[in-house]
Amino acid sequence: MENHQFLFNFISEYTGDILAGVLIAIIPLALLLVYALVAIYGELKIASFIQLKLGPMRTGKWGLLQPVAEVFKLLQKEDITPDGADKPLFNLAPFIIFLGCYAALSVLPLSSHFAPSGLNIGLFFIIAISSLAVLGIVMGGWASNNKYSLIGAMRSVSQIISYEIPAAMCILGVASMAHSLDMNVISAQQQGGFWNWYVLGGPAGISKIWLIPFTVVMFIVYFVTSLAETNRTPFDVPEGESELVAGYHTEYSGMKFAFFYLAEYGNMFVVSAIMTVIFFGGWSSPFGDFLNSPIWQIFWFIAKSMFFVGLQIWLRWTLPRTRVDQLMYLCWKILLPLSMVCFLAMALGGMLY
Amino acid sequence: MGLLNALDNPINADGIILGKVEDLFNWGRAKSNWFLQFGLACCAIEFMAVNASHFDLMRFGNIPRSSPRQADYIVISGTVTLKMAERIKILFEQIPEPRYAISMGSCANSGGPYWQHGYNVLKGIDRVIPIDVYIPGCPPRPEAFEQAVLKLQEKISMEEIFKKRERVAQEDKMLESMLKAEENNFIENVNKHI
Amino acid sequence: MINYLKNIIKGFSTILVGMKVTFINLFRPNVTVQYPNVHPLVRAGSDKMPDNARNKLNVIIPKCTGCKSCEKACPVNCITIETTKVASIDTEKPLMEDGKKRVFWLSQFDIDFAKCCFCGLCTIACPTSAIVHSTDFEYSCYDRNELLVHFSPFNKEQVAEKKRILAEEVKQKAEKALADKQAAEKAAQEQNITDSKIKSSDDQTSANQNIQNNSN
Amino acid sequence: MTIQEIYDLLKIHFNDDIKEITDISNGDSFITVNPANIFDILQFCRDYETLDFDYLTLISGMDSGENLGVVYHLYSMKFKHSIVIKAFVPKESPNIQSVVYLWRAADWHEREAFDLIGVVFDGHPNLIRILCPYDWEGHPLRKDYVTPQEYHGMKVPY
Repeated sequence: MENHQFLFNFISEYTGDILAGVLIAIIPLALLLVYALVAIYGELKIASFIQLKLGPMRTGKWGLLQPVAEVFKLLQKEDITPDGADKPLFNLAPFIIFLGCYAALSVLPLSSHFAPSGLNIGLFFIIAISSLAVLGIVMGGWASNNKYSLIGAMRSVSQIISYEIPAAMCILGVASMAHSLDMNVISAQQQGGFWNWYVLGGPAGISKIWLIPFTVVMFIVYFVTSLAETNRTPFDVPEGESELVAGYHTEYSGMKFAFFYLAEYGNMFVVSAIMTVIFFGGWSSPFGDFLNSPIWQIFWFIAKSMFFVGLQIWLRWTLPRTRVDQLMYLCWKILLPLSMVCFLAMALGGMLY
Repeated sequence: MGLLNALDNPINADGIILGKVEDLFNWGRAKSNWFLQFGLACCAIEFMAVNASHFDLMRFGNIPRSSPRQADYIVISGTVTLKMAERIKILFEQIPEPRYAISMGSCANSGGPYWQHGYNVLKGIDRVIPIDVYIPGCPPRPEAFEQAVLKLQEKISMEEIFKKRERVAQEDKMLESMLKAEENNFIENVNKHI
Repeated sequence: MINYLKNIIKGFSTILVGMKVTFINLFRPNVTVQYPNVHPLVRAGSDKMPDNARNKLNVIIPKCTGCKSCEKACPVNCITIETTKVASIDTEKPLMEDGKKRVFWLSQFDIDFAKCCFCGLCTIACPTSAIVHSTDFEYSCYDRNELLVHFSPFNKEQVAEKKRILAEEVKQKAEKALADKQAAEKAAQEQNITDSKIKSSDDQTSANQNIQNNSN
Repeated sequence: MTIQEIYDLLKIHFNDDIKEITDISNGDSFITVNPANIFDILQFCRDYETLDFDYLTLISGMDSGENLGVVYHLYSMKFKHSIVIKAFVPKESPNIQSVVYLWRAADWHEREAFDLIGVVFDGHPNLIRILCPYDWEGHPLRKDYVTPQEYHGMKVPY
C-alpha cells in the first residue's frame, strides 16, 4: 500500500515529465519504423536494379507497398519456440537487440533544437549501448539450441568486439579534435559549410590542410567498421547462408525475426547517423547558413544518414562475403594500425587548434 | 487482391471504406511469400533461372530465405528419393504455419520418368507433405513457375485465416471418408459372411 | 611495409572498381520480361517463346487413327489409348480429317502430365501428326488428378453406349453367322439330297445313254 | 600394348589364373581372371614396367544371373593403353579382395558395387552403403531384387 502511495505521488509529481518523455520517445520510434519500411524497399529495389531486374512490382505502384505486405505477413506468422530452446533468453534476445539501436537513437541530435536526450557524453553512451547488440545476438544464438545459431553468434561476437576497437579509435579521434563528447556540440562546431566538416579536417582555418588525408582515412576506417558492426556484407559471416543456415537467427520466425530484421536496419541507421555527426557535420547544412533553419536541419541530418545507408546497401550488392580469417586480418592488421596513426595525427590537430 | 476487394466494397455515406481485416492480412500474405531455397535436380536449374534477372521472381514479392523458420513456402524442385523425402518432411515441418508447398516438375509430381522402375524414388511428393500447387513440365518453363506462384497467391488470398484452414479441413474430410469406407467394407464383409 | 601499404591501396581501389561497375548497372535498363503482363507468345524477338518449346501435348482427335504408335514410343508409359471399333449399324458415320471413313472410335486417350517427361518422342512417332506440342504452358493446378488429361471426346456414358452398340452388332453378327451357318448346313443337307437325286438321275441317263450307245 | 599382348604377358606370369580373353570388335575386349588372385594380378598390372596402369578408371559390379561380376577398367597415363579385367564370384559367397591399397580411387567405387550389387570387398577400410540409406535392405541392381512395398512408412510402388 505504501508503495502504491509512493508511486501515485511520484506520478502526480512528475506527470508532465513522464508525458514529455513518452512523447519524445515516440518520435524516434516512429522515425525508425518509417525508415525501416523505406530501407527495406530501397534494399530490394537497389539490389534488383544492380542485377538489371525490377524487384517488387506487383504490390501497389512499383511495389511500393511491399514492406507493408511483409509486415502483415510477419504479424500473423506462427511464432515458433523450439523445444530444446532456453525459452526466456530466446524470447528476450530480439528485443534486446532492438533496444540497442533504439536507445542509441535517443542521443542523436536531429537538429540543433531537437535531440531526444541532450546527453553531454553522447558518443560515449553510443559506444557503450551498441554493445547491447552483441549481448542480444549471443543470447539468441545460445538459446536457440542450434549449432549453426551458436557458431553464427560466436562469429558475430568475435567480429563486433574486434571491430569496436577501430571504431572507438575513430570516435575518439574526432572527440579529441572537438574537445567534446556531446553530439550536439560536435555538430554545431561543424556549421558553416562542408569545408568545416571533420572529414575535411574540422573547423580550423586553412592551416588544417595537412590533416585532411588522415581524417579521410579515418572516415574510411569508420565506414568499414560500421559495416562489420551491423553484420552487413561483406562482413556478414555471422549469417552466412552458404555455411550456416541463417546464422544466429536461424530458429527465429514471425515477429521475433521481424525484430531482428528491424534491428539490423535500425543499426545501419545508427552507425550512419554517428558517421554523419562525427564526420559530416551532423545536422548542419553543407552550404553555410543556407537552409540551416531547425526544420531544414532535420532534413539534412536524415538525408546524410540515408546517403550512408544507401552506400552500405550499394556495397552489399557489390562485394562477396569475406572469409572469417580475412575478416580478423583486416581488423587487427590493417584497420587498427591505420586508425591508430590517424588518431595520433588527429590528436595532434586537436592540440594545435 | 484483398485490398482491392476491400476497396470495391460500397463506401457508405460518411466516406468510410469497409473491409475485412482478413482481406488485409490475406493481401499481405499473398504478396509477400518468402520461399525456402531447396533444389534437388534439374528443375532447380530452371528455378535459378526464375530467380535470375530475366524472369525475376522478386517481382511477385518472393524473396529467398535460407532458414525454413522464416520461409512461407517450399519448392520441391526435382527427383525426390526416399532418402531425401524424410529430410523434406523435416524441413517442411519446420516452416511455421501458414505454410505452403509447390511441387515442381514431373519427378516431384509423381516420380516422373522413374514412376515404374525407380526402386529408390518417391512416386509423388504428396505422399509425404501436402502440396498446394503442382507444376507439370520436365522441367517446367520459368513462366510456368511464375504462373504457379500467381496461382498460389490466388489460393492464399481466397483463404479464411481466422477459420480452420482449408487443407486441414480437407485432411479431416479425407480421414473421415476413409474411416467411413472402412466401416462400410467391414459391414459388407460381415453381411457376406452372414 | 611497402608491400603492406600497396596491398591496402590495391584492395581499396579494386573495391572502388567493383562499386563503379555496380553503379553503372544501377542505371542500365533492366532485362526483365514481365510475364503476366506480357505473354511469352507475344513478346518480340528472342524473348518470344520458341516454337519447339516442349510444352503441353495436344491431341487433334480427328487426325488420330488409333494406331497406338505414341503409346509404344512413350518412354514413361504415360499415354493410355483404348480404341473401340465403329459398328456398321451405328447411326453416326464418322470421318477422318482427310475424308476417309473412320474405323476406330477413340474411346480413351489419356495423357498423364504428372508422369510425362515432355521428350516429344510421341510427336515423332505419330504418322498423322495428331499429337503435337502446343504453346500452352499455364496448366499448373491445385490437384494432381487434374494433370491426367482426357483427350477423348467421349465421356464414360458415351463410351459405354458405343461399346453397347458394338456388342450388339457383334451379337447380331454372331446370330446372323449362326443363322447363316445353320441355313448353310440345312442348304447343304438339302443340296446333298438333291445332289444324290441328280446324281442318280444322271447315272440313269448315262446308263440309258450307254444302253443307247450299246444298242447303237 | 594391345590387349592380346597384355593377355600373353599376364598368362606368362599368372598362368592358370588368367582364364580367357573375349574379343569384342566394337567395344572393350576383356580378360576374365580368377577372383581369388585378383589383388596380385592388379598389383602386377600397376607395377610392371611395360604395363604401368596407374589410373583406375572404374570399378563396376554386375549381375550375370548365376554369378556376380566385378569389372575393372584400367588405364595407363604413360603408355595410353587400357584394359578391362573381369572377375566372377559366386552369389552365395561374393567375396573378393579389395584394391583400395593399390588405387585410392577404388574406395567409393567398391562401396558403390557393394551397395547396389552386393559384392563384398575383403580388406576395404570402410565398406558401408554409399547411395542407398544405411538401413536399406537388399542390393537393388541384382536381377532377383524385389522392390519393397514400403520404406519408413512411405509407399514405394506407384
